[in-house]
Amino acid sequence: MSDTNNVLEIRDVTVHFGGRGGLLGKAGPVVKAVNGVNLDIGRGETVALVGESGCGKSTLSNTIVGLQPPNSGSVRIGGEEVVGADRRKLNDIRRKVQMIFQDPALSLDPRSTIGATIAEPLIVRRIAKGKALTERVAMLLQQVGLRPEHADRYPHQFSGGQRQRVVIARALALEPDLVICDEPVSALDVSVRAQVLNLLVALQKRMGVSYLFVSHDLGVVRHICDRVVVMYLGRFVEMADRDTFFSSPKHPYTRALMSAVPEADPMIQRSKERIILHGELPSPANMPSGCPFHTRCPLATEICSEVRPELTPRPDGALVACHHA
Amino acid sequence: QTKDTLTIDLPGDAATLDPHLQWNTDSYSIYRNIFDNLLTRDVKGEIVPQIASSWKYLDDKTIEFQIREGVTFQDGSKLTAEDVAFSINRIIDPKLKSPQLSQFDQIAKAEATSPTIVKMTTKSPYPALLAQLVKLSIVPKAYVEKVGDQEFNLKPLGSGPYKLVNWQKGVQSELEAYSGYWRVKPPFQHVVFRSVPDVSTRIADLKTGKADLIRDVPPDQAESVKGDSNSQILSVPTERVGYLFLNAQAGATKDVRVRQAIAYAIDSKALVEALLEGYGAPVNVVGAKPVFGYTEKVQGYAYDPEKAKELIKAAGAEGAKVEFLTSPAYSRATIEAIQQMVNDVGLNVEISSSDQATFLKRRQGDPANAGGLAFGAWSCACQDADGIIFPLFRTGSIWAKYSNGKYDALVDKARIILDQDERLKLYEQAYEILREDVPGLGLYQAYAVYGANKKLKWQPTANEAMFVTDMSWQQ
Amino acid sequence: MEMQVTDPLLSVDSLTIDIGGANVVDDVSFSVAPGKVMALVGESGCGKSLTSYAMLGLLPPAARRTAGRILLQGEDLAAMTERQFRKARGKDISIIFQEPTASLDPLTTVGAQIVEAYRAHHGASRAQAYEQARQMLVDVGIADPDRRLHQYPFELSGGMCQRIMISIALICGPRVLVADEPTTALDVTIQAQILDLMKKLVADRGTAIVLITHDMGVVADIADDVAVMYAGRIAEIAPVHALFQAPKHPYTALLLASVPKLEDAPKADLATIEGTVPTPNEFGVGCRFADRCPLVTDKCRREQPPLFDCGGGHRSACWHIDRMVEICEVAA
Amino acid sequence: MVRYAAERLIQAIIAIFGVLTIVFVVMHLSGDPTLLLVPQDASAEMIAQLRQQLGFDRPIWVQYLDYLRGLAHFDFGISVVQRVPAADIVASRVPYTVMLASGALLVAIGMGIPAGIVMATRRGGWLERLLTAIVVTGQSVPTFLSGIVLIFVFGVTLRWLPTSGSGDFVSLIMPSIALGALSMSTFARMTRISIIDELGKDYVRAGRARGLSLSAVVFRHVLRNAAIPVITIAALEIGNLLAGAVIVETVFAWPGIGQLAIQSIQSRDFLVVQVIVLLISFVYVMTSVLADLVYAIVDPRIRMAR
Amino acid sequence: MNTATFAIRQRIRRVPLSVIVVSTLLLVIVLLAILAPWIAPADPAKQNLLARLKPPGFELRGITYWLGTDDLGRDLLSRTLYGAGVSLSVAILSVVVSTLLGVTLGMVAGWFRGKIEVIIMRLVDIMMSIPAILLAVLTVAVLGPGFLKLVLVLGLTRWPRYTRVAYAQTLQVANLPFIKASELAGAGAARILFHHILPNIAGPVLIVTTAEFGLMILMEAGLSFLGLGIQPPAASWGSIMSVGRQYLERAWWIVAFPGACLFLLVFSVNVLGDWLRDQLDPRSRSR
Ligand SMILES: Nc1ncnc2c1ncn2[C@@H]1O[C@H](COP(=O)(O)OP(=O)(O)OP(=O)(O)O)[C@@H](O)[C@H]1O
Ligand SMILES: Nc1ncnc2c1ncn2[C@@H]1O[C@H](COP(=O)(O)OP(=O)(O)OP(=O)(O)O)[C@@H](O)[C@H]1O
Ligand SMILES: [Mg+2]
Ligand SMILES: [Mg+2]
Repeated sequence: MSDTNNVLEIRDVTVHFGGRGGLLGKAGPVVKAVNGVNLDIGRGETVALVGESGCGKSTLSNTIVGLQPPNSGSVRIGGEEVVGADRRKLNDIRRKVQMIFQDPALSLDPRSTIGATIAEPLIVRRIAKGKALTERVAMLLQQVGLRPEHADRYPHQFSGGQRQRVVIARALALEPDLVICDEPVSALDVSVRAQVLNLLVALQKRMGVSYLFVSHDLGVVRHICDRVVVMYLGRFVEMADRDTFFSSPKHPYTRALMSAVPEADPMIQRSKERIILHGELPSPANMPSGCPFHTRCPLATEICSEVRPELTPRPDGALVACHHA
Repeated sequence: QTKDTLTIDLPGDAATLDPHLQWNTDSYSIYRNIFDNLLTRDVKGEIVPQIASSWKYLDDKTIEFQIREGVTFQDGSKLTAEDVAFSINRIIDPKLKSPQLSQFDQIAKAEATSPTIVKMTTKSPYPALLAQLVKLSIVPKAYVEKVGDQEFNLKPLGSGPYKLVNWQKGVQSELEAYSGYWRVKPPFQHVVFRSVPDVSTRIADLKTGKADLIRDVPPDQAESVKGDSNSQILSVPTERVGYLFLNAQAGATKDVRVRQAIAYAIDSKALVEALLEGYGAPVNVVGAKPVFGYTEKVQGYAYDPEKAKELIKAAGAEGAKVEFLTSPAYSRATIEAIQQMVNDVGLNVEISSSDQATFLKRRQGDPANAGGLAFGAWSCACQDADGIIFPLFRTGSIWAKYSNGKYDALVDKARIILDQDERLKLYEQAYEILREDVPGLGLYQAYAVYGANKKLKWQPTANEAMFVTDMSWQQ
Repeated sequence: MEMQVTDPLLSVDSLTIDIGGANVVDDVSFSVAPGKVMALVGESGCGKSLTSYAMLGLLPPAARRTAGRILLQGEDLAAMTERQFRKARGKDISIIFQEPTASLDPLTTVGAQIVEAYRAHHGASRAQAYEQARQMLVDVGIADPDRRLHQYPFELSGGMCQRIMISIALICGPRVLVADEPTTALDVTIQAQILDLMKKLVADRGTAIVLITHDMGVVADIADDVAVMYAGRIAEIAPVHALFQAPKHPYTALLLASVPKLEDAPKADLATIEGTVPTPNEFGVGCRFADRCPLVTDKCRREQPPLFDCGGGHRSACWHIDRMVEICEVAA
Repeated sequence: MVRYAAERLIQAIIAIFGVLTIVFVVMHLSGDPTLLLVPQDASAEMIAQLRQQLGFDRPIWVQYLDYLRGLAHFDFGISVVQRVPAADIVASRVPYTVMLASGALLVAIGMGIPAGIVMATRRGGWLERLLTAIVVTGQSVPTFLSGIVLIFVFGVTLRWLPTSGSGDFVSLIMPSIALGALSMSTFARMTRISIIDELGKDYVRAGRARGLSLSAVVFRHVLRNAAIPVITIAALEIGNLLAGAVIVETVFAWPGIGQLAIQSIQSRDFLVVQVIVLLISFVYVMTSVLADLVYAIVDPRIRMAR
Repeated sequence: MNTATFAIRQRIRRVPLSVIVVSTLLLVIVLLAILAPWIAPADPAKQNLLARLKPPGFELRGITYWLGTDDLGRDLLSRTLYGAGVSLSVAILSVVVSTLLGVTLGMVAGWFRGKIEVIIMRLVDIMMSIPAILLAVLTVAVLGPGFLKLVLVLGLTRWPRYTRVAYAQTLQVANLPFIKASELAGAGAARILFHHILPNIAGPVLIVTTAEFGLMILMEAGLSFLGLGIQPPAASWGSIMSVGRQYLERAWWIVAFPGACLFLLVFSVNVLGDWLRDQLDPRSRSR
């Protein structure tokens, strides 16, 4: 698996929250947000990370860029270790990796104009200054469908979607090797979404950027990704090439997901069969024994509640963690 | 009807009430009503008997005191010669670490030769002895030995007209009349001394009747007290002299012409009239009328700015920088007025104000660092020139930044002879030298100014003491 | 006409909102009947959220409603006293905000915020309210509700915060629900669950929903009517089937065309609309879409098109409804 | 929790130790009390003798070690000026200081915070203008002036309140106002700003959307969010009120430790100053620990981040 | 275009009337202070013991004392004018010293945490626990009085307040996602501190600064009251007032005029501070 050409190599990353006991002595339960995941992303590859809300996607993303130290495991970006790196090292590494945050409202400095925000990476990395900088900023704004005049505005003067575009522009400013996109387009309207997706794809084609693309929108995932990883309760339950994934989803959770994707056509959508998941939704603080999905799984048998299935390769190359699929 | 409680506002609380440990005005004002002293001064300033009923010199260095009988301490025990001898020996005992030791260090020892007689020997003939003994309070031997020094300080016991009933340190001392007092019946049953540092507040207290008597009213605030229908100003000329120190050993003032110029530059009459609003009297030397040795014969410097300018020019000291040391303890207005007067004749006076401790450290330290000018208000509470010009100008004394052998000889001599006329002459000569050399310049005799309720009858004295027994209340 | 069968629960009538002298929302009218879902779609920044704030009387200080009325159950909201309005908020009309994390007080547990919403309108005891809140969390699909109730917003994932917001909006069973992108942060299974919950509200209680979303799939799933907004104005408003089958405004058509489709090649360029939305101070006198419209003519630039009625409740603000065929070609 | 407390405690001890050392050194650099104790006519030898008796002639580090040795046995020494244990002197003033500080804090917080809230929520009204005038007055009148003006107005002219005095409630009123006025202004302004900051945030709108009135949102949510800077100020002001009362205590003849401190500094009563400094730093450190705890109570993010 | 120009552009928009008024006022005060030597009708140190404590409008030998005289017969108008310069420069310098020092240390402590945080915050504890008055007295005792020493004392005693405020605010702000975003963008500590944290904590800091501005004048006044402030014959508003308080009944004008000036100054600084703060907060600006 280990290939020097990989932009990102994640090994056995585990992130737990809490448990240490707060200041006032309330020792909360341990939230096992991410549990021993492995992932490689090659140069120019786009990997989608899909999964339920709260399954640990953002936590994993934060860990990759070094904002959230993992409890254990290793994260290498371009061959360099992120975990335990000192500030300077981290700063070097971050040149190669950028992140588009999930919540645009909070990830923009309310007291900086968006021009300043987008210009920041260019300034601190000494990539451009003066007129060139202004031009770069204007170009980036245009790339994400905003206008150069917007540079002087403050985040609160934008709508949610516009803010998200600013965040994207900032992430792309450095033309990084890897961009972690934490739901980059979910706040965008379809036409802008199309623009942004086109932009992401164009950048990839031009510069060989790799993406880790967190999304709920399987339509988008199918459009943009080379590989799909499904996460459930902090673990990867399925990992496959796009075509394999969409043509033959294997994990019961994946199948439920697929069936829940709404189609942009009322006729089809309203006549669609859906796999409805029943059963209790487990929480990462109170992890069920065995397969994390067994509480809701239509295929669950006894073994599922006892033995946790590992990711195992299937003939078509997919990796699936299920006893029955 | 008699008034039961008299309330007196002082600027501060007593630091200690052990009379052998402190000599600041506030402590003294309070404990002097608790203790009797060996000797005291009358209204005219004469030294008169108190615990000692009489005394006689056996020789130049030995003096015998007859101790008054029938005096009791406030616990009822009799005051004997033993107590007197104990008091004397106590204050000169280095173990007590009394800051007053220097005033009594000429005493070699004291012993009670009978229950009513104390014999005291001094190390050398010491004419100021009696004046110093005015400051010696008599403490009860048995009690002090029983409770120890520290406890005695907190719960003092004396033979005076009032006994301490409650001392809230830093707040107030409450005294109660001692019915067994030998001399008179104390006029008020209770006396409360309160500590009120700010003079404006003291005046407000007086006006609202919260205080009956307040100490230390600056002359220019007296107006405010006078304007109140219930209050009056009580004032008295004191032995305190306001003087200007001139450094004769360093800086621009090292040149005697500069010093003389400064002396000519100062219009002390204006100071007295304008700033003291009449609560002061001009003097011609560093001393005041109630002081033994004060003389009118020595000419003062008349205000003559032109002459001053000439002298400055002659000395080549135009625009010379002169540092004027001061501390918040001294009247700011006076200092500034002097500064202006001296600047007007061509010097450049810079005021440098620091707290009292630093002021003293510099003023008493190395001449080079002692500033060119400093203001002072001196009282030795002994009404003797020896207590003023000896410590101020005698070579080697901490205050002197001046040295003149002839002068030293005169004051040294005046110290040890007992013939008063002879001494007067010596001081006259000494003052003449001081006039010539101007290491210091007498500015005015200060008045003690008190604010009092209109009904309080009291004649304050030159030594600034506050004897409650001298006061009375008029309905 | 179908629309007149029941009185609308909420109607927005020529609403105009001004920010800094520009009409950011301009002459917007629509209404929702009980048990109906009105979807509001449109480019981001076109004024959807502002419209929703206006419906609750919570416009930001910079914004002013300069014209138009909003009627809630036939009553003019502007005529209500602040007290009446406050009573109505959360109970008669409630809202799910677009940015859930920012809309929760960071220092109060989410449980307390839900309970507060409930107790603002019900004289229930704290314990009862907690029980309600718990039930609500189960309904929105949050596991381990008892623990979650005692957590702070920063301890929850984005999607959970969104569901907390949904719980707050729904706990008092509002007659009208304004949902500003309620499912953007949710995975499709949960989204389906939430949509089911909404459908249930609509079916059981006759709640009227104004749903703001970018997800055409969601619109297709749940909406009865759709209003498409562009640059502060309504471009087209129609029953959902009609809109998807035969859009009558070029913007709608292009919008629908840019949804990634199954048959598209992966990573192929998606159809987009050239240009960007004009900023409010660039709004000209003519059609605001004119600069980006393939059908543009001089008339478009000169004159603002009114909403033409095309029958069947379908209305469109375009001078060239008859030329829509051309668009379909462009989009294809 | 325990570890955090222990850590803070150790740091606090080090800090207090630092304060004591600094003050000890600087005090001794600035001279000793001998000159102030002796009668003015004392000779140089007498001064030297008393200095030696009092032990101030020894090298500073010897005196320091000596002091520390005493401190180790909780012996704070005996004041050379008053000849009583320094700790007793300070202890007798503590109740007055506590009274005055509480009074002033009551004025400051009791008036400042409500004023700040009103000023933030009623922007532009006459009430805001009135409060602004009061706040600015509090900030621009020196205490030595406000004190004496209060005395003249309420004590001398109106005779409502005693002109000076200590220990009882009526005589506490004016000093509390004089001392608290400045802090009151600080609290009012800080509260106002923090609230205005918070009012612009989304959760306020969300709170109103769920049917809360603006004032309910302010009281239930905004105040908590606005609390951090106000708490910081409170912790600062408490220390300030203890030691900063010098002038007020002087003007009102209130025998607190502020007055004692300045007198002791001026008379170079080292040991008393040291006890005061010890006390103030202790209180200060305690309030700042307390402030940290309150931050943590108010803001769960800070709590969890520890 | 760099960050600064982005930020500064559009900064000055509609300036409210009150701000214009107070800025003018402030400007006038500053101008009067600077121009005092030229416009003051008399030498502020020139005494006339015959004209002590005279009321405003008093005339003597053709000289009119517009604001009356003090206890040494000096012209109060001239003294107030000259005093403005002293008070203002004490306040400005000490505020600048303590703000620069205090805010920087506070942000550093709050951002880096760990050891440096402990050191800085304990240093703050130490400085805060030494009563300012003690430090002032001792400084004067050891170094002697003087203008620069005064500024030094005030600056040194006040910085910890800024540190505490900046520290507490930094702790709060440092957790926000936009700070993380900028960290990711590669911004170094200095940039994050001064470009992102500083503007976002500026509100409370500005409050402290404006409050401290007036306070510094008052502190100097307090030191003057204790005799340790500006050395005469130079005067500050504080020292004029501390003299005047003795003559409240006899000569109210001595405190009244510098007092009024101080009120106006503090008021102006506050209004201006609030406005500046609003300028830093784009959200409230476009209101
Ligand atoms: N407080 C404000 N000050 C100035 N302009 C604002 C403010 N709030 C919104 N705007 C502007 O108003 C327009 C409409 O904003 P609104 O939030 O309603 O958009 P939206 O349709 O909800 O977009 P999105 O789908 O991205 O959320 C935008 O151009 C935005 O820039
Ligand atoms: N700072 C934190 N402290 C405690 N728990 C946390 C913290 N951050 C996240 N969690 C928990 O970790 C789990 C994973 O959260 P994460 O934000 O990674 O989810 P996510 O997959 O990004 O979800 P979403 O799609 O809703 O954004 C959740 O249960 C969340 O509550
Ligand atoms: Mg997330
Ligand atoms: Mg929106």
